[in-house]
Amino acid sequence: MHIVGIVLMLIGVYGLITNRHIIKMIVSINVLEIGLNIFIIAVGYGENTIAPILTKSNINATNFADPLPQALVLTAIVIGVGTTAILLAVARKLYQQYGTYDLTEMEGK
Amino acid sequence: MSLQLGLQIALGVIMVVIAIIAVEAKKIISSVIYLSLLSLLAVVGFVLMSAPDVAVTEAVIGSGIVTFLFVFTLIGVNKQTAIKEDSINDLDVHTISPLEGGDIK
Amino acid sequence: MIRPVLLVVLPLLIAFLSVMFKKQTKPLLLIAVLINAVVVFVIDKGEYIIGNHMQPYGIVLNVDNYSLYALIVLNVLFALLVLLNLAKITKIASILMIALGGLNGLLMTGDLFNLFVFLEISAIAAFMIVATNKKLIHVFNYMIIGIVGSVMYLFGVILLYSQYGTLNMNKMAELMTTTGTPATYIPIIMIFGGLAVETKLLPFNGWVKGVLGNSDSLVGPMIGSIYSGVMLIVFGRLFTDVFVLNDQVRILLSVIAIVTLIAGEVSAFSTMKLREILLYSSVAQSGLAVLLFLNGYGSIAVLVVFANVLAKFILFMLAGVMTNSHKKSEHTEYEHILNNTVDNHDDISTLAGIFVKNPLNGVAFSVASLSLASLPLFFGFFVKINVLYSMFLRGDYVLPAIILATSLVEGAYIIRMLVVLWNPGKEGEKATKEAVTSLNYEIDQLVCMVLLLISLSLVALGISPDLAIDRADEAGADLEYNISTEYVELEGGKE
Amino acid sequence: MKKLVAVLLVGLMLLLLFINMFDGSLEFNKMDLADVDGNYYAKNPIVSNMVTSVVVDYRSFDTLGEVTVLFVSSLGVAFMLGGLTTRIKFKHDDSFFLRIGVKVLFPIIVIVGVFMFVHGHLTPGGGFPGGALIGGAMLFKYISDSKYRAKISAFKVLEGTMGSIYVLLGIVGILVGNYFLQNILDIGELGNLISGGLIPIIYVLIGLKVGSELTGIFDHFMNEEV
Repeated sequence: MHIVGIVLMLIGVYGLITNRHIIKMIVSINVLEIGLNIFIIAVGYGENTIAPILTKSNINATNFADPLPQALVLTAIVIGVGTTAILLAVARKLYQQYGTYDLTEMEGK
Repeated sequence: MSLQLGLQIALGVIMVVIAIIAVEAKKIISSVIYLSLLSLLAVVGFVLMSAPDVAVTEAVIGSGIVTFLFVFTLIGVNKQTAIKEDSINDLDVHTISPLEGGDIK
Repeated sequence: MIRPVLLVVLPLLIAFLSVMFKKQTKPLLLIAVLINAVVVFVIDKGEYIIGNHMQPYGIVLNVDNYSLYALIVLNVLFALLVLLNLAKITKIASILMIALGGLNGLLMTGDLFNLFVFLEISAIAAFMIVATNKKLIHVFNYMIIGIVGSVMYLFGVILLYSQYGTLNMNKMAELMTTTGTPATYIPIIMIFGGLAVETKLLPFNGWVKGVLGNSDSLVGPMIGSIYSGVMLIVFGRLFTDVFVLNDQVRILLSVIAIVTLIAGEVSAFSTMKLREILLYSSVAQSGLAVLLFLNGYGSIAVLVVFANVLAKFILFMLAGVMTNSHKKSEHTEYEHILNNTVDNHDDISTLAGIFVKNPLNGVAFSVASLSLASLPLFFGFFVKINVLYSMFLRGDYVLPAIILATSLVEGAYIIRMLVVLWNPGKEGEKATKEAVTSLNYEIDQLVCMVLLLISLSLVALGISPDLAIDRADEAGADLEYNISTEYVELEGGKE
Repeated sequence: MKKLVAVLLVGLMLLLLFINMFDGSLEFNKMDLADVDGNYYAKNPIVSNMVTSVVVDYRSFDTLGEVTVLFVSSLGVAFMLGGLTTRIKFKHDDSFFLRIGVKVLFPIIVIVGVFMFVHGHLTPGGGFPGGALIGGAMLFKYISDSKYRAKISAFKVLEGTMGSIYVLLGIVGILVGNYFLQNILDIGELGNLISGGLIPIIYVLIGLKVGSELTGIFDHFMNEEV
């Protein structure tokens, strides 16, 4: 799954480079962030690890998945939502001002 | 544990394909829908990688709230274009001051 | 009882409260800013653990000389900026409080992921502060590049975690021995790319022209001097204290810094717009500071950053005020409307001779820019001398050659700018009446006096720089990879 | 043309990645759990959900920063879209079934959200998904009837109090326990509801704060400029 994460990040970067449409660029940034989150979890995942929740049955198990990257991804997801909300608010204001979603047209005006 | 590995590989391939479609889609609506589908597949990926906490968060926030934000930005837009077509003496997007004349620098 | 963590937490607490009392956000902002400006002088150095968990497992804030002096400069300048622009701050008072908390957190944190979170807080706050000047395309570009930068930074941190197993800076510094194999130098390049956005290095400073190009007297000093100073100090902390760079990696990153330095100076020389000169010169100064940090001249780089922050604070504040000046003629209100829609007077030629009308601002502006051009008798001169001196000591002649060439170019465009602003018209004669521009701007006396005071401090530091140099020496001592130890203190060189 | 360049660039990066991956110089989880920092968190958890003990107790400063990020983004959205006042009118008018359906679903979703952040330290999920669920429930109310306006000022007060209580808990940690954000209450026996000292309390605060912030963001996104 490391490879999937990195490939998703590359697709996100590719989307950012080729698209001039604002909403498409925001979609590419979300793809980039989803790819990064999957890569972070893949770093903390061993071969046959189990969920890091202690229950009566696995009280003394040892093959837990690494809880640290999962805590980081929790924060990264919510930061992603925060930035996406602001990006979309700016995109909406840009549309009100320029009447189009295309960056090249906007720069022309 | 080849089932686990097999599932992950299959999921990975589907996610890469969905991501390419999301970035390349012509219409914005389909690109947003594919993004929320990708987010859903990410939830399945997190569950496979034994990260239930992250899966729940990504499910509620990733496919729930992010999709809503995109859809409502687009709905706000379609309404606006509808208004512009049917109103006749439509002022341009930002008001022109008397001194500036017609052309926009 | 006064803990450094309060510097981060008090502004956040007051910001959370300010949401409830909608009308009193501005006084709350004032309280938060003044508390921080006072508290910063009473905190004491040391490593502060958060939440009673031992060092590598809990988050730690290390406040040593290096970050303490940066904190003092940050909080004082932030308080000054807010006080000078109080009338302009209407809707973003809470966001400014969060920015203050985020910037303080950036300087103090000792944990790589915590640095990412504070990087994100200050970046989003910066997006909103910049969004006040209504040119949203540039804000959007700034956001996209900022978010991509912080994603690269997080990717680098996670790669480091997968190689070294820790997020704590001190433990990482011990574990990291070489960056030879790809597994070790790729994270360094990623983190360099992540920080390059805010420190305006070449591949990622596309946003600088748009954002600082039309900044007013609040956004300019905030992004141009305070944010860039904090980010350079954070860059220095990471790349000298925590990471160990191999020679190839060091050369590669130094090349990027050198290219930024040269590109910044050349493009500043080629433009005639006031704010563009300033923003390109600040890009060049960031390139210089990064170059010094990378090659181990830690304490000299701190001097360069400090001089740059002070000078840019004055320059961007005055540039913001000067560029939306308007004719003092009868139909000022139409002029004013026109002024808002059309790009305001940024070209030097339209502002020619404006200092003849308000000499006090002219003095402050000229002192700051001459210190930037590192002419003798100003603080910049001693910074440049020490840069060259410590490089010659190490027998390094390539870098000084580049730095001397770029400072020649820098001196040229600064002198040219000052001549046009002070004494337009033909060479040698006094500026004739019609050559001087008819534009003028209102600036209240307090701002004028404070800027004059800061510029006088630049002159005072120029005459007796030992105060600043001792502080920079102590700050540099905290950095692990720091070779510059001897300094030129008195006018006549070493005593 | 630009697409071709971009595809080439991405392809080159992928090629580099595979070369490094397969000659072993860039494997990602070189260190197994034993010698990674995460192992300490797994070995001595504070609550039965290790991720929660990391998020809220070991690295609680990150979560404070995290809550500030959401706070700034809701402030930013209010700052950007503040001017809009009237609700977006959909093309279709309110459907009867949706309104009744929401009347039934709303309490259930809120209860699930509250359950999620109250049991954050026992079961997966915590303050963030729980708060987002409450925000989602409010979203249903917005969708179901177009004249609905949530009492934004009440949510703002809730958001402000939750955030400041969280910070005050941190400062109390300094006064009582000599460290910022220290878990001063006793941990209690692993696994039952009242365990983990401050952790459940902090997660409830975060849940309510995230819920009210997201409602504020939804409210601004539902408006439009007429």
